[in-house]
Parts: sequence; structure tokens; C-alpha cells
Amino acid sequence: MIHISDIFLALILLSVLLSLRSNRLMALVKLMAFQGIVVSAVPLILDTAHGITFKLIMFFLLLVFVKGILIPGMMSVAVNKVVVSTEIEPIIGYHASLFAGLILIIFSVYITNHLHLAMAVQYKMLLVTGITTMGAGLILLMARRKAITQVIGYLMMENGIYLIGTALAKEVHTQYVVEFAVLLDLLVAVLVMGIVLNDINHTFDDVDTALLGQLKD
Amino acid sequence: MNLFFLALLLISAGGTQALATFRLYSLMKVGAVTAIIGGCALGACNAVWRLLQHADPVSYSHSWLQTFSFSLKIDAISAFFLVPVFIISAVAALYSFQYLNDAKRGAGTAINYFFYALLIISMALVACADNLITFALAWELMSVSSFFLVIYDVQKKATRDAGYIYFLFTQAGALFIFAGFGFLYSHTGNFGFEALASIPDSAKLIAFILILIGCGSKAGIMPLHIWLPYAHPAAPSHVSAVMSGVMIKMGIYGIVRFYLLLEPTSALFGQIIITLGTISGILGVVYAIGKHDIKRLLAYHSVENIGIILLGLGIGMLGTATGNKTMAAFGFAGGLLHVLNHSLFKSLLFMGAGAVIQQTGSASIDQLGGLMKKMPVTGRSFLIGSISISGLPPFNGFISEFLIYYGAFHGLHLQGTSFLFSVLAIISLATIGGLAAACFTKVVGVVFLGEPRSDFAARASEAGFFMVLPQLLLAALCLGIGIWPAHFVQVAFEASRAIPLLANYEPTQFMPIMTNISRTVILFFLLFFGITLLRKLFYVGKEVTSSGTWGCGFTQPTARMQYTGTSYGDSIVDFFRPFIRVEKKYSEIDKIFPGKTTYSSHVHDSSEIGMNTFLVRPVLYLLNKLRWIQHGNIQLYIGYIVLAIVVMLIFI
Amino acid sequence: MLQFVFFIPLIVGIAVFFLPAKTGRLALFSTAVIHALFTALEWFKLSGPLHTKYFTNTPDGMLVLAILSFLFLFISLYTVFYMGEVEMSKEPIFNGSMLLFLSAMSMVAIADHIIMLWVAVEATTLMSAPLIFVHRSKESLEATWKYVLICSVGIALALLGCFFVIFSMEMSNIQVPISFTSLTTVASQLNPVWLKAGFIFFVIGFGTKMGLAPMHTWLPDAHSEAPSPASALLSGALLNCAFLAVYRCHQLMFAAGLGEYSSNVLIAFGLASMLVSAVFILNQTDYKRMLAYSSIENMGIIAVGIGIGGLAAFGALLHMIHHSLVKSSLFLSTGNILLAYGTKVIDKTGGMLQLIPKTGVTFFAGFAGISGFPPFGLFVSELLIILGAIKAGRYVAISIFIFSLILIFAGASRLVMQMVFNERENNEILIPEKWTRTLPSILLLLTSLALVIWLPDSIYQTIQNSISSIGGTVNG
Amino acid sequence: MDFTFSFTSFLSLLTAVSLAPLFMGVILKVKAFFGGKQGPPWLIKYYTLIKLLRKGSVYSTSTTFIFKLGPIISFVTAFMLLLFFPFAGLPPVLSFHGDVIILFYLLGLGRFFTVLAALDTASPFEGMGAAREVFFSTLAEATIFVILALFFRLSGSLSFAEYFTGDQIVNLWSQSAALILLVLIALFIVLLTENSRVPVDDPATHLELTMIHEVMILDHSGPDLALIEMGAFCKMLFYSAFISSLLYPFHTGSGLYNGLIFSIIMTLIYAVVGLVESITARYKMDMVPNFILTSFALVFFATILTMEFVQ
Repeated sequence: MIHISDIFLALILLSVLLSLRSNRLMALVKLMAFQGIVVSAVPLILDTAHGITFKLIMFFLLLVFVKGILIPGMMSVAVNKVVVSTEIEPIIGYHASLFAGLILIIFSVYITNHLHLAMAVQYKMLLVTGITTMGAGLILLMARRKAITQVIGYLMMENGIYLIGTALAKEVHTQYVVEFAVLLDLLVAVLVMGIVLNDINHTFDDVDTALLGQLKD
Repeated sequence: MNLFFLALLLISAGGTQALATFRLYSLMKVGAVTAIIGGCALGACNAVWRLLQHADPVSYSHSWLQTFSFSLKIDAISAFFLVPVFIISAVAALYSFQYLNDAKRGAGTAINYFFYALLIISMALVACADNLITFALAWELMSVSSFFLVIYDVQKKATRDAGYIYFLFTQAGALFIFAGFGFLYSHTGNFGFEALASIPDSAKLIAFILILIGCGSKAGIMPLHIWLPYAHPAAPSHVSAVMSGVMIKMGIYGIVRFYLLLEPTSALFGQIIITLGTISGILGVVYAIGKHDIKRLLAYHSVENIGIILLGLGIGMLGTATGNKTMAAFGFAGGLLHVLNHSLFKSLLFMGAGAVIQQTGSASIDQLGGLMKKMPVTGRSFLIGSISISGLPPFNGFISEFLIYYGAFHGLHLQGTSFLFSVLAIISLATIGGLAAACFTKVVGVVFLGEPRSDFAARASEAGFFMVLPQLLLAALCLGIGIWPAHFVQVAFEASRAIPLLANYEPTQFMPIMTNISRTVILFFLLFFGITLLRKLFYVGKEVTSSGTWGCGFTQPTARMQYTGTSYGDSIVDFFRPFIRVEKKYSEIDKIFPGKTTYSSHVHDSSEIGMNTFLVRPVLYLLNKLRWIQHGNIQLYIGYIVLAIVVMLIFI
Repeated sequence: MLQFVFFIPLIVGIAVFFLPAKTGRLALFSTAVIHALFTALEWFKLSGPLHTKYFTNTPDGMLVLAILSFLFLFISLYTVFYMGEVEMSKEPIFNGSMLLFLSAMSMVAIADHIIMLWVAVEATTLMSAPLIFVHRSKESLEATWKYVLICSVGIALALLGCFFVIFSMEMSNIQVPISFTSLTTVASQLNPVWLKAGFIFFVIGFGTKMGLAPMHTWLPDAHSEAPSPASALLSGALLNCAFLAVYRCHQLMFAAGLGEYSSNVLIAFGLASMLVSAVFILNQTDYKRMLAYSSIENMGIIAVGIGIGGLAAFGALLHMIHHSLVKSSLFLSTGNILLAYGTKVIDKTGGMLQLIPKTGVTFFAGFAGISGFPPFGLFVSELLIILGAIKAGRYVAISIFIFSLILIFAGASRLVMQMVFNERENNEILIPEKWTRTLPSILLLLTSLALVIWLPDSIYQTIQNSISSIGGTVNG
Repeated sequence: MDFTFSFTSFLSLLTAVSLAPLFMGVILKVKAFFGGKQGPPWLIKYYTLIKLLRKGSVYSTSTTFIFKLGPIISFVTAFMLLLFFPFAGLPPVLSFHGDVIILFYLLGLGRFFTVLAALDTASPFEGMGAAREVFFSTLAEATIFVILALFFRLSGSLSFAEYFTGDQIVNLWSQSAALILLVLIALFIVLLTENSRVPVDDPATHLELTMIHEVMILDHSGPDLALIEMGAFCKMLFYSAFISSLLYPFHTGSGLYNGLIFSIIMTLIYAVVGLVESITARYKMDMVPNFILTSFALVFFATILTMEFVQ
């Protein structure tokens, strides 16, 4: 039988792979928005155990607002302000990245099976998705030259970790204060990065990290 | 103990008041010098009294940082080392009164006196430290204060480099000592000195070697001596007198003290020490012969004398290991007495050198000459110092070398390697003696005798009273020990009583031999005066005229034709070619009527070159290869993190 | 009561953003004083042992908090006079961020809930970012970018570590609050494999913040580009907080009987950091970078000491205290040097002894302290770590330790002597030194000196209590 | 210090010292014989001394008190050596266990001042001689002390009296003859070196550049020179007496008998020195160190051999 959550997870994986091969900044940002919404929906789908509480709904909405609307909004603003070629300029090519992403999926499936965890199959699937997402985020961080891409990579990694957390540490989801704090941190982090990006853009007329290689020994 | 603390208090008062009143230059100097001398005198009297009374050890302990204790203990050997510490420091302080006379450098002089006082105090504490922590603390204080003394003339680049090299060696050495302490601590489990004798032999050996490296770098044992020839010329002369005379002896003290505490039974210790002594002794004096800067030359002689001291101690250790009481007693007595003797004549020589440099403005011996007429007192005291350091009777240097010889000869009864090491010790002592004589005939002959080789040497005049007086005092002490050695030898032996083998050994052999020696010396003096009288008689009523030196047929001799120190030592230096690198630059004479020709030679320190080529440069090269790590690319930086995770997860 | 130590700076900090600069300075200093008062209250347990769901006052936490509060007192004092000299366009932001930074660090010091600790550490990154790029120069922007991104990535990994730790609890079906104190009680039942994994991510995540090689890469840039008061705070206080996070997890590992493993990990990272800093100190050209690398080195020393345990653990915590004091004093001095010479290049400085004698003496004294000379405290701590290491039989580790110490001393002493003693061709300086700006650093040094002569029993007891959980002890 | 105030000891000492110049005459005679000349009278050295003692002196303006000190100390030290030496098996005037060390160091003192006196004149030639003197005698000193070590190994004694008049004497006619033979050769080399005879140095040459000892005393004149000469005689006497005591055990029979044999052996030794001077040429300066090192090698070899011998 196919669990409904698998559809969501498949969507996430799809977004990951697409983001690895997308060559336009704007497209990447949109992908992020999509991924953010799906990811924040995952606990809603999985937490059938506790039942759909009001708190859960509220928190879901908050997540969607932050990850799906607020952060991507800020990103798109940043992209629009940065009036340079919206080409992404990869260090590692798109196809190579895509290929890496596929290998990543296989790898994470292997890991998940290797762990011999006694948990429901959809949680295992969730773990696979989480690891893949995190890995893809790291790939974006390391393999892309634009600073904005790195922010997006960071966000994707964050999503991945959030998914892994959902898969492993169910305890956390009963403590909304903590979750909210984490979310707040994420928001402020992106905000600060945005401000710095803005200043960098003012000072360097570009956000290419190749320009950010002056401090060294 | 209270007297001891009172002395330290006086000394520190001198240092601090110098800082307080540095604007009133002469007042500051008077106050500092008097206070320091007073404190040193008090301390010296206390130490001497303890030695002569065979007073029981007194100890003091004060809890520190909750867990440790700051504990001191004055036993025979501590007292024995305290004597030179206080005496030399006092004399050098007196010397500094006129040596430091630059009223414009009030602050600098004040700082110099402050750290001078600190150095004395820390040396005294090193000599009395009674647990690992206290020893380490005092040791580091000693290092840092002496560093600040070395860089007194900080505006000179040479001084800064010397200070850097010294700082480096002293800190590295300290870390080695700490490591050695770690081995001791790991077996005893506390910081005290009590249980050290009971730790396993392997640990004893490792710890002793580590401490030997640390203390050896301070004492200037041959491969680790590199800082000495830089630091001593750079420092002001009264500081070099104290550093070379006393401070490097603290390294010896460390070696002796930990040897006594560990009570090792293996003969290996003695053999190591004798080998090091041979190397330092012979090569030290050869390098000294090759050097033209008078203070650098004296610095190398410190290396040589450390070698002699080590030979004595090594003989003593060998004797202890083989149960040969005579050997042990004479070896240790000789080594320890040489510590005292060397501190006397070496500081005397450094003061003389300082006076010469101050009066002529040059430290290069090949530019000096004929100073015996210009600076009669300095010249004569320097002559006495030279005879003493060459280990010739009737002065003190001979006494200690005699004791070491005596011990070594009685080691010849032993079999196998111990016998060979005794022979080695005898041979190297003989060679060192001859070479030292060669070197100091060179110094005295070239600097003080003959004709001045430069006009500034010709214009020199005698140094001030307060610079001459200390030299006379020290010269008198050298002669005194040389003529009446008995009590000093007795005291030196008492210091080595801590060895179980010698605990109840009655030094019956010492007294007759020492009285014989002093009789022989007195006989020598009698004959000497007799012959002098006879000579006078023969000259009665004969015409004694004076004219120029016979030029062997050459009629236009000039001062520049004299034999220089370089040429004097050349053949000896050449003889030791494999161990010593000489670089000679001269312009070939190619025309029939040669133009202006030049000649210059420089003796390189092999161990310095070795350390550079085999240790420093390779390490720096390797480390520079690693500098790409920080090359500014943020993607790579994140890569490091991922890499770290992967590696760690593999090794989970 | 306990939460005030971060509530008050938070509120005042937000307020300062909107206040004029002069008032901001006043608020900065007064908040520092108030913070110190509350810390004192906590330190002497006057408010009674407090234990909420998220916060508690552990001995090690209190130690870090005390150091932080003490440093902040002097640094804020310095900042007040420093701001008088430099014209900074966004000064309110600077002062406000200082306070927010303080609040975040205080939160780290008292956090007990695992994820709350994570949140606090992440917050320190974000709050300190404005401090670094307040000048808006190219270099400072680059430094900030690297700082924020690398630390965020690292700390995100630490979040994963948190999840692993929690999972290790859930796997063995225990239900306790996810706080270190409660987890320690059930540590023995936690799943070891997942706990190890969690520890790895903890060390790498928070180690990034602590400046452990090879995750240290952001540190030299950030510390050298920030204004000197900020650098002093980053180096003296922030690193301790990051260390505290690692140390908490180390304690948990010990309680779970995995101390052997975590010790080895800490020692490995510590030695790596020392070697790396040796490589870059040896011929460094920028004195603030030199000090930054020296911070990496000292964090490495602390990690090694904690990893070795026993006497070395005691030494490590002593080292933490004294390093914070001496290093922040050094960074404050660099503030004066920068004002005087207007450059961070060592070759362009020199002759401090003639030109800015007070700073020169303070700087050299601080250097003597940082390289482990008495009468300063790092002498004791390094000695203890060496003794403890050899007693623990870690011969390889200690030889690397000593080797890199010698290298670092060789490099640093050459540079510092050049700065202090060399003569400089042109003898004019931009802004002369003032007592007001040298006094804080002198006082910090004197504190370190005083703590060597007389260590208050309460501090001693606190260190004892905090290292007792990892088998650390002062005797044997 | 046992101080034997026996008439015979003093007599032996005085005769030996008074005969020293005569022995030097022997050398000259032998050389003259090989040169096919008649040679100077036997008492030539006495005449020289008297002549010198009659003269006054000329002192260089460069010199200081050291220049006058040199001759005195060199003579006193050389003479003190003889006080401790047992001539012809008779007990010496003075002796104590360990006197050899101080005696050889006293010789060193004498050398120290001779060299300083030479440098005092500011003459380049004398400086050159001084440099050679200190270098070569350093090498010789090493040999001497290895010999002493060997003797201690053999007899456990550390003074001339014990060597030659003690109960366990060191001598060619003992079970360790082989070692003593090596020592004899080495000691003869040392004798040539220390007394600056051919092939190390040629006292009769006229080119200052090739001299060692003679060039150092160029500026001395009158009674000073006489003292130096006398010191040189004593030194020569000491070394040859040393060798002769090794050659024959003088602890048998009457003193007169011993004295006779002793003087004969002494004459022979001086004759051999003369012989060597007549049939060998002096070495190049840079060959001399090797020459002396040979002696060192010989005795060192002997010392190592004792590891098997004496058990």
C-alpha cells in the first residue's frame, strides 16, 4: 500500500533534484518556496499518532508562512535588487550535480537500511529524504559560486536536518517553544545574511564569492 | 630561614625603589646598589655560616592555589650554590654602579636594576626550591628576568636578536624540564621531592635526560649552547658577569639536584655526563680560540668550564655507580668547587672585558693591545683571572681540576667501559687545560701586552674606582682559594654528602693532599721570591738600558705587524678542522707590486649550522607547505567541515 | 531570577538601537554593571538553586558566565572611551549588538535544554555579526559573510547532533526532559552508537564556533576584522561559550561511559588546532590575526586538557579563565595600537616602547602571559596540563603539544619583539594613547596575576565541581 | 707531604742540577763528531752562563713587568720539578701522592709566562714562536697525562717517588715491559718536543721564521737569559732522568753504584738526542703535530692494552 506521506517525500526529492540542475536564481528561489511548504506539511501528515491538534495546525501555518512565503520573499527581493546576470555560475556543472544528487539518494537509502532501525517504513523513507536534502544543500554550498545560492543551500540543508529530526526525534514536536525558537533563529539568520548580502552587493557590485577571497594567509 | 627571607626582601626593596625613583638618577643607583649589596651580603653570610656549621636543613612551606605548596628548603647543596649567587651578584652590583652611567637612560637603568634584583631572588629560589612546582616557578622567573637584562641595549639589532634566541632557548628548555617533571609526577603522584628515589629506573633515565636537556640548554652544554655566544656579548658586562658566572650554574644545580634526588644506580648517567663534558670542554675552548670578540670568546669559555664541571660530576656519578668512594667524593667535590671557582674568575674576566670595552670602545681583540700600561689594575686582575681559568697553580682553577684529576685517576682501577671513560676524562682535562692556556695567553698577550694596534686603544685609560675594586676583590679570592684550598674543598665535599654512598665517608684523603698542595704552592712562592732577589743582586751595578724590540733585521716595525689573535690561534683551529668550520676570505697576491690586500676569517659554530640545516629549515619548509589551508575560498572551508564529519563517522 | 542575566541585556540592547550614541554608551556600561551584579547573585547562590525546564546554573556554566560578565565590565568600559576616539556611523547598532551579544552568551551559559543551548549558540553568531561588519569595509564584509555562513552551517550540523542525542534516548524508550541534567541521570541507558554520532556532530558543530581546526577557518578573519572591543569579546568570551557547549556533551558522554571515546576526539581536535595555529603564527604579517590564531591555539590547549582529564582538566579550566583575561587584554591593546599606527601590518608598526610606552608594556606583558611565563596564570595551567598528560600516559599527544608550543612561541615572540622594540623610521603616530584606554587591559592582566597569587576558594570549588563529572581531580 | 731531609737526596739533586749544563755539552760534542768537527769544549754551557750573568740587559720599550717575570717563573717551575724527582733511586727531597699533576701544571705555568713574555715584546717573530709553543706543548701534555694514567693503572701510584722508589715500581724490567717500551718511545718524542730539539725545532738554526723556543727569547739578555737557559737545562734533565729511571730499576745495591749507572744512562740519552739531531732533519711545521700525535697514539694504545694485562 502506498502511504500519503510518500507522495510528499517524492515531491521533496523532486524539488531537490530540480534545484540541483536549475540554472536560474529565480527558479531556485521558487523551488525553495515549494520545498519549504511541503517540508512544513510533513509533520502534519506523519503525526497521526497524536492526532491533529489545534496547536499543530497553528504551528503548521506558521511554518508555511515563514518557510514558504517570508524567506523566499526576502530571497526574491535580494535577487531582484542584485541586478546582475541571474546565471548561477556553478563550480561543479549542473549534470554533475544532478548525478551527485542521484548518488546521494542511493547512498542515503544504503545508510538508512544499514542502520537497522525499528521504525515504520514511511519514517525510513523520511530519513532517506532528509539525508538527501541535507546532502544536496551541502553540495549547493560547496559547488555554487553565487552567495545567494549558498544561502539557498543553507536553507535546503536546514530543511533536510528538520526532516531527519522529524524522523528521529518525535519528542521535539511536543515542545513548540523550542521549535519556535529554532524557527526564529532560522529567520534571523536569513535576515542577517540578506543584510550582509545587500552590503556586499553595495560594496563589490556583485555577490560572487570569488570576490570574497581576499582574507587569507 | 628568616635571615634568608630578610635578604631577599632587602634585594627586592632595592629593585622596587629603583623603579620608584628612576627620575633621580644617582640617588636611584646609590639606593639600588646599596640595598642589593646589603641583601646579598646578608644572604651570603647566612649561607656560608650554614655551610661551616653543617647546620641542619631548614625548610619553609606555604600553601598556594589551594592544592600546591610553595616550599623551600636550604640544605648543604642549596647553601653551597647560594654562596656564589649572592657573592657574585653583590660584586657585580658594585661594578654596575659606575658601569651604568648614562643619566639619560634613567628608566632603562631602573628597569635593569629591578630585573637584576628579580634575577638574584629567582636564582636563590631555584637553589632552595623543594618541590616541582616551586622549582618550575622560580626557573621561569629566572628566565624571564634574565631575558629583560639581556635586552638592556634594546636599540641595537644584535641585542634584539640575541634576546630572541635566548628567549627561545630558555622557553624550549623549560618545556623539556616540565616534561621531565611530568615523568616524575606520574610515578610519585605528588609534587614533592621526597619519593623520587623510589621510581623505576627507566622513568629515572627518561626524566633525567629530559631535565638534562632543559637544564643543559640553560647551562650551555655543547649542542645546546647556541644562545650563549649571542647573549653574553649583547648584555651589559655586569649582567654577563652574573649570567655567565652564576645563572648558567643554575642549570648545573638542576642536574645535580635531580641526580641526588633520583639516586640512580646505573653507570649510564655518569657516562652520558662525561661524554657531554668532553664535547663541551674541548670544542668550547677551540671555538673560543677561534673568536675575535672578547666577550664572545669568554662566552665560549663558559661552555668549556661547564664541560669541566660536567667531567667532575660525571666522574662522581661513575664512582657512585661503581661504589668507588674516592672517585665519587673527589669527582663531586671537584665539580662543585669548580662551580664556585668558575663563578669567581669568569665574572672577574667579564668585568675586565667590560672595562676594556668601555675604555676603548671596541670588543675586537685584534684592534687592542698594550693596555697593561694604560690600565694597570684591570690588566693585572685580568692576568690573574686568565691564569685561574687556565687551571694553573697557584690559583683556584687548578684546585678543582686537581680534584677531578684525582677522582678520575682513581677511576682507572675500574674495568671495562668505566675505565675507558676515566681515561677519556683525563685526556680531555689535559687537552682542555693546554688549550685554555693557549687561548688566554692569546687574550692577555694580544689585548694587554705588546703595542696598541689602534689609536683608540692607545688613548685608553684606567676604569673608575668602583669598576676596579670588584675585580681586585675577586682576584684576591682566586688567589686565596689557590693557596689555602682545604676549607673550600671540605665545604664542597659536604655539599655532596647527600649521596648515600658518601653519607658516612670521612674525607680523610682530602686534608693531607690539600695541605700538601698549599705547601707546594707556598714553596713555589718562596723560590719565586728568592730567585727574584737573586736576580736583583745580579743586576746590581750593571747598566740596564732600553730600546725598541729587535725586528730581526727589519728596521721599520709597526704595531700592525704584531701577531694578531687570529693568526695566533690559526694553527690550533686548523687542527680541529673537522669539528669546526673556518671561513677565510683574502685577496690573492697576483701582481709583482701587489695592491691593497685584505684578509678576514670567521669561525662558524657547527652545532648552530647543524641545528639550522637539520632542524629549523626542514620544519619551516614543511610548515610553509601547509599554508594553503587558509586560502580564502569559502566553498573549500565548508568542504573541510564535511570532510571532518565523514572522517569522524568512519572512525566512529 | 536566573533568566534576568539575558533578559535585561536583551531589552536594553533593543532599546539602545533607537537611543542616541552617547546615551547608548552609558546604557552599555550600566547594563554591564547590572549584569555583573546579577551574576554575583547567581555565583554566590543568593537567589537559591534555580532549575527551570530550560535553564539551570551548573558550575561550569556559572564559571563561563562569571568570566563573561567580568570581561564585559572592562570591555564596555574600554568601548566607552574607544568610541570617543573613532567616529562610527552606526554606533547605536554597535552598542546594541554588544548588549544582544552579551544576552545570547549569557543564555548559552545557563542553558540546560539541549535545543535551547543550540538556539542560544546560533543566536550568538547572529548577534555578533553586526559587530564585525560595522565598519562596512570590504574585508569586514567578507569576514562577516564567512563568519555567518560557516558558523551557521556548522551549528546546523550541531542541531543534527541534538536530534541524534534525543533519538538515542527515544531508542531505549526513556521519557525524560531533553535537558543535560536529566539526560545525565539516565545516561547509562542511552543508545551508545547514536550518542557517539550525536557527540561527533556536537563537536564538529560547536567546534566550528569554538575554533577547533579544521573548522576554525572563519576565526582569524572575524577576529582580525572586528573592532578591537568586539574582538576581545569574541576571543575572550564567545569561545568559552562554544567550549561550554562541547563540554556539556562531553560530560554526558562520560556519564554514559563513553568518556574514553570523547576524550580521544577532543585531544585529536585540540592538537590539530595547535598545529594549525603554529603553521600560521610562524610568519604572520598581521598582529590581530596572530592573536586570533593564538586563540585557536589556546582553545586547542583547553580541548586537549579536558580530553586528558585528571589534573589536566583542572589545568584546562584554569587555562580558560586566564586565557580569557590575558587575551582580551591583548585585544584591547591592539585597539590602541591600531588607533596609534592606523595599520594592522606588523612591519609598519614598531617602536611601541618609545611611541606608546604604556600600551607597549601592557602588550608585552600580555604576550609574556599568553606564552606561559610567570607571574601570569597560563604558566600554572600549561604546567598542569603537561604533568597531567604524562601521568595519563599520553606521550605522543604531549610531544606534539610541546612541539607546537615551541613553534608558536618562536613565531609570536619574534613578531611581538619586533612590534615593541624595533625602531620605526617615522616617529609620528595618529592618535596618542590615553590612560583611560590602557587601564582596562592593565586591570585584566592584574586580575590574572592576582588569581595566580590567591585563587578564591569559591572559584576553586566551582572548578572542582565542574571537572568532577569527567573524572577530573587536582590530586593524583 | 713527606719531606726527606736526607743528605743523599740533597746531594743527588745538587749534583744532577750542577751536571745539567755538562750533559748539554754532550749533545754538542756528539753533533760535532758527526759533523767531523772538533766542537766546543765540554764545559761550554758553563762558560755561557757565567758570561751571561756578567752582562747587563737591554729591555724593549714595549715590554712590561711580565717580560721580567717570564724567565724567573720558567726557571722556578722547572727547578721545582727536580725537587720531587728521585734521582738514581734515592728518595726525592719532596713527594706526596698526586704530586705529578701539580708538577706538570707548574710546567704549564712556566710556559704560560714564557709565552706571555714573548708576546710582551710586540715582535711578530716572537708571537709566531709563542703560537707554535703553546700548540705543540698542548699535544705533548695530552701524551704525558695518558702516560700518568698508564702508570697509575700499573702501579696505583701518583707521584715520582712511588713510581721509581715505591714497592711496586714502574720499570722496563717488569712483566709489563711491552707497555713501558711504548711509553719510552713516546716519552722520548715528548722530550724532543718539550725541549725543542730536532726534529721538532732546531736550536742551532739562524732563521727566526723556523724557530720555536729560541725565537721566543730573542729579546732576553744578561742574567734573564741565563735564568731561561738554566730552566731549559733543568727541564731537559728532568725528562731524561724520567726516561733513565724507566730504563733501569735503581733499587738495588749501594747509592754510589746506582749513581754511576744513572749518570752513564743519562749520558747515553743525551748522546742519543745528539745522534738524532745529527742524522735527521727538522720537520716542516705542519708535520710536527702528527709527530707528537704518534707519541699520543702509542701510549693510548698501551693504556688500552692494560685492559687485558692488569686484572
